[in-house]
Amino acid sequence: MIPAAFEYHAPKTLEEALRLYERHGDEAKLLAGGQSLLPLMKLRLAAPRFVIDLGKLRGMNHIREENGKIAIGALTPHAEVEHSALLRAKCPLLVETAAEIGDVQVRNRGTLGGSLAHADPAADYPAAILALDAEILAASTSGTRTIAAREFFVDMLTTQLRPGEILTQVRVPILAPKTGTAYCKLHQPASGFAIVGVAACVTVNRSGKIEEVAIGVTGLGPKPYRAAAAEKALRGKKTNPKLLADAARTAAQGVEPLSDLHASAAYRREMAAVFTRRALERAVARALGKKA
Amino acid sequence: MAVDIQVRINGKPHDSKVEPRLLLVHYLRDTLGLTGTHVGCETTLCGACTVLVDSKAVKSCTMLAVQADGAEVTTIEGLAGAPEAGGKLHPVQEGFWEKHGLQCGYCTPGMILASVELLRGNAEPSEAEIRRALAGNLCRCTGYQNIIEAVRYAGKKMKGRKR
Amino acid sequence: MKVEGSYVLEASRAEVWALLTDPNRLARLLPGCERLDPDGPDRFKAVIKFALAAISGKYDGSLTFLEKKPPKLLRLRLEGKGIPGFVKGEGKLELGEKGAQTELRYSGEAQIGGMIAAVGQRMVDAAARRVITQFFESAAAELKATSAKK
Amino acid sequence: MATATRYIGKPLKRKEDPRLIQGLGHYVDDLRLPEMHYAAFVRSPYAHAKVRSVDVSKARTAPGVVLALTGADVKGAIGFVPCAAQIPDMKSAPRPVLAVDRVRFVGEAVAVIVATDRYAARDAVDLVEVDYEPLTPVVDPERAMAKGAPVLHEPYKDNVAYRWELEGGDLKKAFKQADKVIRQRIINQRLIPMAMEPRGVMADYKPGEKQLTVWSSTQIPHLLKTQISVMLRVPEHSVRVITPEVGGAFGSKLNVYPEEALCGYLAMQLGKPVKWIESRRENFQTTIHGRDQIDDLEIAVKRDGTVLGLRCKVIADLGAYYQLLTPLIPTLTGLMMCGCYKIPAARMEITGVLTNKMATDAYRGAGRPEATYFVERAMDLVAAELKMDPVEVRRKNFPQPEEFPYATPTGLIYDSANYQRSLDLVLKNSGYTKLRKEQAQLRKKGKLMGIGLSTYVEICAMGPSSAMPAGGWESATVRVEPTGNVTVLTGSSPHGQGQETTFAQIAADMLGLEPDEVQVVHGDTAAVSYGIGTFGSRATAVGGTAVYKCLEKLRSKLGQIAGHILGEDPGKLVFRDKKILSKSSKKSLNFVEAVGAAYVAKTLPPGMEPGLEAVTFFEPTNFTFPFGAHVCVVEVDSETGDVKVVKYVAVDDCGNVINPMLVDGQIHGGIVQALGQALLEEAVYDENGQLITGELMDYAIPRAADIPWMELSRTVTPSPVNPMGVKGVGEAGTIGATPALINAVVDALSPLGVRHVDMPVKRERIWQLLHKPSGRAPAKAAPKKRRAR
Repeated sequence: MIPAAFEYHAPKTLEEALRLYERHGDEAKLLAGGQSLLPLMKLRLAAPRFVIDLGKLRGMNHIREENGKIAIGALTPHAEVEHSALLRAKCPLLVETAAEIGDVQVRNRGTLGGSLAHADPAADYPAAILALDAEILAASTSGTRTIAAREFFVDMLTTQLRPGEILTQVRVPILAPKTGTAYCKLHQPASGFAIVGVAACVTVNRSGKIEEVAIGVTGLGPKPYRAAAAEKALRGKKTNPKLLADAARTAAQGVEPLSDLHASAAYRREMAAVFTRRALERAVARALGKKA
Repeated sequence: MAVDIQVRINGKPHDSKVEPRLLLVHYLRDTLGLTGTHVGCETTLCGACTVLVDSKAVKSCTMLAVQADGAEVTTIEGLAGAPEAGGKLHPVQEGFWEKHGLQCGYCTPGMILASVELLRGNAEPSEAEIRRALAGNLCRCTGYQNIIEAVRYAGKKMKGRKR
Repeated sequence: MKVEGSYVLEASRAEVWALLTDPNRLARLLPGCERLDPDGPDRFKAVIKFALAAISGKYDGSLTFLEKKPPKLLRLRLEGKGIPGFVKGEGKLELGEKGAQTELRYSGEAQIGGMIAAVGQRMVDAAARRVITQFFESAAAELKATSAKK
Repeated sequence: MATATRYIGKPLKRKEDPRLIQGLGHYVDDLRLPEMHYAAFVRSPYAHAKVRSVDVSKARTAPGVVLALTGADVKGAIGFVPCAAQIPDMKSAPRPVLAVDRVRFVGEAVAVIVATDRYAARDAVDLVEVDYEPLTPVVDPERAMAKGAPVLHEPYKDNVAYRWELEGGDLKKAFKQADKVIRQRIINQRLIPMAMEPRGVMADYKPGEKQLTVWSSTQIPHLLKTQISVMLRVPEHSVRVITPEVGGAFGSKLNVYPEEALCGYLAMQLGKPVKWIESRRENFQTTIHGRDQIDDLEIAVKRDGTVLGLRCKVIADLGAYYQLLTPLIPTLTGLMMCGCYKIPAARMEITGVLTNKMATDAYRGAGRPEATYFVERAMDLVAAELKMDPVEVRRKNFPQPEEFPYATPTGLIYDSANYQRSLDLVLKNSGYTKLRKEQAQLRKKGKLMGIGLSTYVEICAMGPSSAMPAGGWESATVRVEPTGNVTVLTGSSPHGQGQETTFAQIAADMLGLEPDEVQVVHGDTAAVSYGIGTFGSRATAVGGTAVYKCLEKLRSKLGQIAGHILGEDPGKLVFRDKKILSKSSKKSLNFVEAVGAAYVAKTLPPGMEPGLEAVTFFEPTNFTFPFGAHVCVVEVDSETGDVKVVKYVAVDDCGNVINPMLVDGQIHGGIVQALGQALLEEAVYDENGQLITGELMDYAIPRAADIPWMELSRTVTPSPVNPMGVKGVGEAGTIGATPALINAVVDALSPLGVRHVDMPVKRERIWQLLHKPSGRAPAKAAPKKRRAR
């Protein structure tokens, strides 16, 4: 219940934060909303020597349209994503996903950047971020670089972020015409984390042909991934229930699912298929303008 | 080592020097003596410690006191001062009393504050909306049913007052 | 928790055997191993700093070779305890010849106690896999480096 | 003297609530004393180990630390953790408050730190070095019983704590006459009570007055006072226990824990107040668990559905040590094994087994949910076997209303009931016939919908002292203060049940006052006469009756005083509207005047003692037996195995009702706890004895969105056992609801040949049944029926 002592810094500018982070290296942890880090610290599974609180940084909590994309500041709480009218209209997948994270209180504090940088294997956002082919902006004292979502997640709790880099913004594309998206999730009954979470983004043309499809899967393995085999099986085909179901069955291909108290690897594998199909069905229906 | 913070709590400013690792809930309870906010777990899952920070429900066990620097915090003790309450019992408090929305009372302050946030955005929530909004608050006594009744009661009351 | 699997290394059995039984080199393979000091025959004192992003802990423990059948079989026990709890693993490594390569088959059982067992349940599986992968990747790199030197 | 019931039976708002909804109540951690010190414990990460050494030297010199003690330090000074339950030939399993040379479960304390603040105490815990020699843990109770298993408590040779048998009726005959014998193993999993407020203790010692005060979040302040006195060898009159607000308990605080004695000891050593507040992880590891039985059931049944006999072999996993009532709990299962059925012969054999886990003990229902669960499963197994409707099997076996009081073969006398009536009502309220039609329709579409029934009886109002381990009576003192307010002091120690309100309702009606004029005091051993506590659905039926009897005494005395003053026959006076009045002459005396007369003592009838205080120690003559009927409807997601409860209808009969709103609240909460057991909850130890559901992250308790709206109604069959005709309701929901849900799930899966599922019905467990029927011994008919769909 009580974290170990640490040295606290609350920089007021990103530059200051980057300098501090560079100086303290892996002895420092960044504190955004704290909904992942603080529980670990309270259990003393994490005991960083330095905590750099990003809460006083300005300009990192925003959702705005920029150069044909939507830019979301890393410090934007999940609740603001969930309730954003802009996102609801132009990137509803993120809204639907944010609404599935934790509970109201966690969504009020937890941030998009914090969640992505923590890279919990059962977090919700990564599925959507992958399905959207989002871009992740990372700043360091030597400048800012853009990381493609597909490159971002490396392993459990590990991302492409280098020592000293701070995730500053996420850019997601605006929903293309004739495109439907959906996030379907099987909750772990105690913690609410995803046993399996599937985000689907499907573009269907007037004749019912799937022009583009992207499927992000979280919870199944140590890191979130794109269900490439399923996407391949769908791309260019005319949508029908059997097609979706067959493609969904390949959702866990090449992945060795995790196993825990709540779901064995075999069950997780099966649920990946079920929830991929459900997400695809819902996304396709939305793409076709049906209620789902 | 200690950090200076300024926090408005229940409308009153507080200037304190705190150890950075001090949790907001311990700051409220141990430093300020506001013991109405309870602690029920250490994994951010029970919601007993829910308070409003800048009008948003948060779990005060998963926030450092230093993170509340510059913020406005409302605890159960200060709810009577909320705009909807006007110095009396808040409609949500009233609802919990009227509808027997509590038994042992331990989860109650957190439940009430989570409900306040819900009703400020939606005075007529459906049963499903209430259940979802209270997903972050555990109660082991009531089976939640009377809590739902309490929130509905309060919502009606708040809507009536707005008119 | 049970673990098993296999990994193919680009080296002969003799080379792999030499690597696995040399404490100085082995120390470099064990993820987070800071020290591995002899403490009796086939027994070593170990200091391991385990770090997985935010989650970290320091473990004091020991490594014991329980059985050595060069160059085919190595049974070992690794024990560690620290503030987050304790870890105890026992397993065997079987070295099989596969042409110029060596196939390492591993199987074992690990016991985890304390805080990690209580709250880290869902992470343990993935963490164990990661440690094993890191071990073999380091072994591959080490062997590559040695052969390059030759 | 007739009693007007202006308040009894009415849904009065609770007197407790204004403080609780404003954050003004005080739980243990809300209390502060000057110079408060905080204790923290060093606990074993091993399930079974020898403790070679405990080095607290680094901790002792850490900032803020004032004391660090090991098991060896306190060994001679503090007695063992007490167990009040004795079963013949039971092995002893003594538990020191701090482990000395051996630990037997994860979380067992080996050292305690006291520091000037909680952060410093927590920091110092990490500085204690303990050298453990791990021993093989014994986790599975069946393996623990086997020869050669490591033994927990030497010098014993095995881990069987006791064997206990109960038999009634002619069992041999029953099984001989049976057309069929149905067998089923039924597991009642281990549960974590998870009261919202973890345990907490604060102790203060005043050396001058030689007074030790212990504040504890407990259900039994008086018993705790006695036990602290015994454990610390302090005269009992020097110990005072206060229970402030208690944030839920459900049996988990019906106990005496090491920390309670230790905090007292530490306060005495330091001469400073010491507080310890349990963390949730500690709560999971070291506060008692519930249930954990393996029940092997044999049902002897006739072709027409008449159950002739029931035999059950129980393996009860007791954990590593005995807490207050640990060994006793499974025996309650034995007493109630026939449920609400007229089963002529029954036999139970219990084997209590010691394992490297936390002790099990009383958790809401305590032994009776286990009985109800298996007997209600039994009724459905019979129905399935004989292809009868579960309703018909139940009706067939109910005793008739006129058969009460009804004697069971297990030696109980059920006080009063009408099982037919509650069953009829629940069938009507749930639209049972229509539900069955809907089910048939849905099955045609391949949908899995199930309807589950449970008709239960429970044993409450615990209980006659002859049948209880340490007294089953309850005390009350009612005092009318000179100005006319009433103070009710009760030995019960409510913690959410609302007796401050219900007892005030009783007193107000009996004395013709308003509930606001009555203050109910409990939980302070210096203020209240010795009492037993709140558990076993006893507060109203036993504690309330004690209050009632006090009120009768006071009415009698006040009646005599008023009669004397008014010149009326005391027997013809009534108490109403703050007056004592004669119905015939219309003469009246203000209540407060009569009270004044008792204290001023100038106009008392000759020979009458002054003052207005009555004390009662009420000894019940029998238990009470509330009952009810529940219907649960579930839908099973055939792809994920997810079980959704879509409808829950309950009819409960707890006798006469003091406050219907509070009764409903108890039932709501009880049902949801039961649904929690059936759907979600399970304390899981891995093969090494690690509690891997060690936090709320892995132990799921029901959240608001996990459960349906509950439709409640009531029948009223007063109990003849006490003058108010009340029965008790605290555990009813928990006892009645688990079988309703499981019966519904089995019913949903029955087209696949499933005849039993163990709790909790986790998705994967159901999914396995749906997708790998061969793995779970399905009935022969399964494949055919599946084709038929």
